[in-house]
Amino acid sequence: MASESATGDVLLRARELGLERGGRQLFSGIELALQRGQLVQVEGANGAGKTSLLRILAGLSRYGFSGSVERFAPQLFLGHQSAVKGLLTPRENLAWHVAGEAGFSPEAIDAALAAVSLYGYEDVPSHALSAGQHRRVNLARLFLTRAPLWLLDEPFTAIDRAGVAVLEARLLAHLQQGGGVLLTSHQPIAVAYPLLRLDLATGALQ
Amino acid sequence: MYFESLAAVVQMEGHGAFVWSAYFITIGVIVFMVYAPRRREKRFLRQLEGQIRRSEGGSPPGASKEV
Amino acid sequence: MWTLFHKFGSPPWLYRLSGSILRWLLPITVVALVAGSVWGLLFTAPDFRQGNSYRIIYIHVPAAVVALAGYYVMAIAGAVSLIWRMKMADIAMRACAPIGAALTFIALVTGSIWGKPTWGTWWVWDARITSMLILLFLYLGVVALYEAYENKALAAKACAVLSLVGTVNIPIIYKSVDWWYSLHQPASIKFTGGSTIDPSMLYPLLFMILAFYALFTCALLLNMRAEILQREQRTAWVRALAGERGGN
Amino acid sequence: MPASAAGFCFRLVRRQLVLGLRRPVELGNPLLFFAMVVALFPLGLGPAPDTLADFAPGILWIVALLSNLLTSDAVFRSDLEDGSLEQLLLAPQPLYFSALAYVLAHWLLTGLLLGLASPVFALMLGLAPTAIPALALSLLLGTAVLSLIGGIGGALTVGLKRGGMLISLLILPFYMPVLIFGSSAVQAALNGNPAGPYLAILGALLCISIALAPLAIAAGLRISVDT
Repeated sequence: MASESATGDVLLRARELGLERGGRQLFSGIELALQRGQLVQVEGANGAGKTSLLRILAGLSRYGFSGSVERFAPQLFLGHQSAVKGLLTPRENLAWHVAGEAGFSPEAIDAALAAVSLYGYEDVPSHALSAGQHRRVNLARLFLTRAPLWLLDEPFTAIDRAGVAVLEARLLAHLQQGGGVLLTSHQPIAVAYPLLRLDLATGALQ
Repeated sequence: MYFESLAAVVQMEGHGAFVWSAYFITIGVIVFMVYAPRRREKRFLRQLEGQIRRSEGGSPPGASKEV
Repeated sequence: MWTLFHKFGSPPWLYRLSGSILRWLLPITVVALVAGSVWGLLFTAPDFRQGNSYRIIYIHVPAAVVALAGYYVMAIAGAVSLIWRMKMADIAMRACAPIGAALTFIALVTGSIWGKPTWGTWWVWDARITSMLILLFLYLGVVALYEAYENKALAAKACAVLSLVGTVNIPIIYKSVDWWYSLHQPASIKFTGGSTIDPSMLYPLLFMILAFYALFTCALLLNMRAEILQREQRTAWVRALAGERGGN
Repeated sequence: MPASAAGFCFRLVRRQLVLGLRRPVELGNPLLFFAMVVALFPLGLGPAPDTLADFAPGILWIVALLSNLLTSDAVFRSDLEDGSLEQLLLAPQPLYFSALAYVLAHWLLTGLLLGLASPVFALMLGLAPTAIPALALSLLLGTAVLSLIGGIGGALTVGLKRGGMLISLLILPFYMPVLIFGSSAVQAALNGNPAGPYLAILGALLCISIALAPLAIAAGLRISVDT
């Protein structure tokens, strides 16, 4: 069983990851095998390279790091920027999203927007929305995606308490359906689920 | 040798100014091409050497301590 | 083969190798350039139509030939850097651009000086001169792009892409400029074609082309050495080197 | 689960077109630029109709080239700034086709409009009516090549804060063959010669650009996002 889970259930594998920026070794020797149903939080001080690590894992940073990254499943990456176009409505932003997932049904999009409490904002041009609402349009993708591998960079920033609870519920559902989540967060995560911590300074996963 | 005197070489039947200026400009550019990276390398090594000395915390021999 | 490839990826090895190559190549290059120039300037007969001004050919043509070849060297280094992510290829590519620009500049200036007694004007929109001018722009574009990036590793990748685009485009640009010139040519002046050149003029010319290739190699290695040191300034071997030099 | 490459491209083109059409003023900017620069030439060269008509093929082509150049900087910039570009790079579909979709949308919003509007400007400069079809056709074909080449410049400089001037230095040399053959097509039509061969060469340039430019754009985008 153990060997089976090590081969078939790994969503993301990183070996010997190291990164040097401006003559400073941000991290080194990071070993990671994110499996289905695992929730991993990347921990480290400000400037420890959490965002850099996520961008390397997602495949956005291709140069300048050492080690290797393999992804075995479709991924969903949420970065600092919301990727929301001001000229498009929230509904259009999701329907024509550039991340390349198959088209979502209008009902699914409306349900996702309602889940992030943007009910009634579906057809408002996004430039009329606040920055927090832009973030929530972006987070609505979590309710639409079928990608098992989630890489989330500070998903709870600029989200109110009720919103955070909804997101945590969504994370839990995703994990229980066999998804894997790797995230960074300043806030403590209140999910009734085993949480693994990846310490960037030591490279230890516990 | 084609030319008969040094003056003829300089003159080149009226084309001397063009030929020689072309050659001198070329020499100038080539000297710069070779000299510039060497200077860059030397200057960098000197700079790095000073930086190493500084980081080792040594004070110049025989100099009074500066604040 | 692979061990050699890996060795080229090793900065200290390349630094030492380039040092020992330069020790003999640089003097040879200087001697060859002087000898070739003296040969061309003093020991050949003048062109029967252009007189002595044609002697500029011994620097103009070699500079142009090597400048063009240099672009391809740069693009090959760029391709190696993109495909195998070799750091030394980055450095070689970066080093090619200013050298190529300098050689193109020589070709343009000498061509212009040559034009004055031959055509009576400093600048003619002749196909070759126009092509050289475009080549200068291409080189300067690479330099400008490199300088605009703060992250020098990414700068090298961006320049590699640009120089590869350039290699695809250079033949097209040359052909189209050539064609454009033949369309608008005033039909009064023709360059002496390569095939009709007299052997007594051809041999010094070929010799000078070789000398310019050697010059290109020397300048490339010198630029690479300076760049290697800056890129590797935190490594022990560079610091040891600095200590050695500073002590002397 | 991911959308098919063709469907995704279609979606991208549609998205870019909607984004362009929702800002009609910006859509008109290249045309306005074209009109203004065309108006500069009579002021600089003198209003003599003969002189203007002689220079018209060159003027129209150079102005088209410049107006295309000025828009290339923006092809990917807003997408980089709001994070859409990194999502695009993570899409499982080949980036080659996505890049092509962006360029196609850019051409539809700039080159196509310019080609269609060019007869008006040609008349303003007194270009003989016989040359106008060749002008419009050569602009339609040529601006597509310009958009592809401009896309390369846009992709390589999008990560830089001051890309505007740099992009012209990078890609203007690559524009030159298009300029040569484009203006020659108009000139040929003006002299009563067939413009077909020149248009065919522009078509060949377009084919080469379609095959190769998206590769360079894709590589450039990956470099620009990697910071």
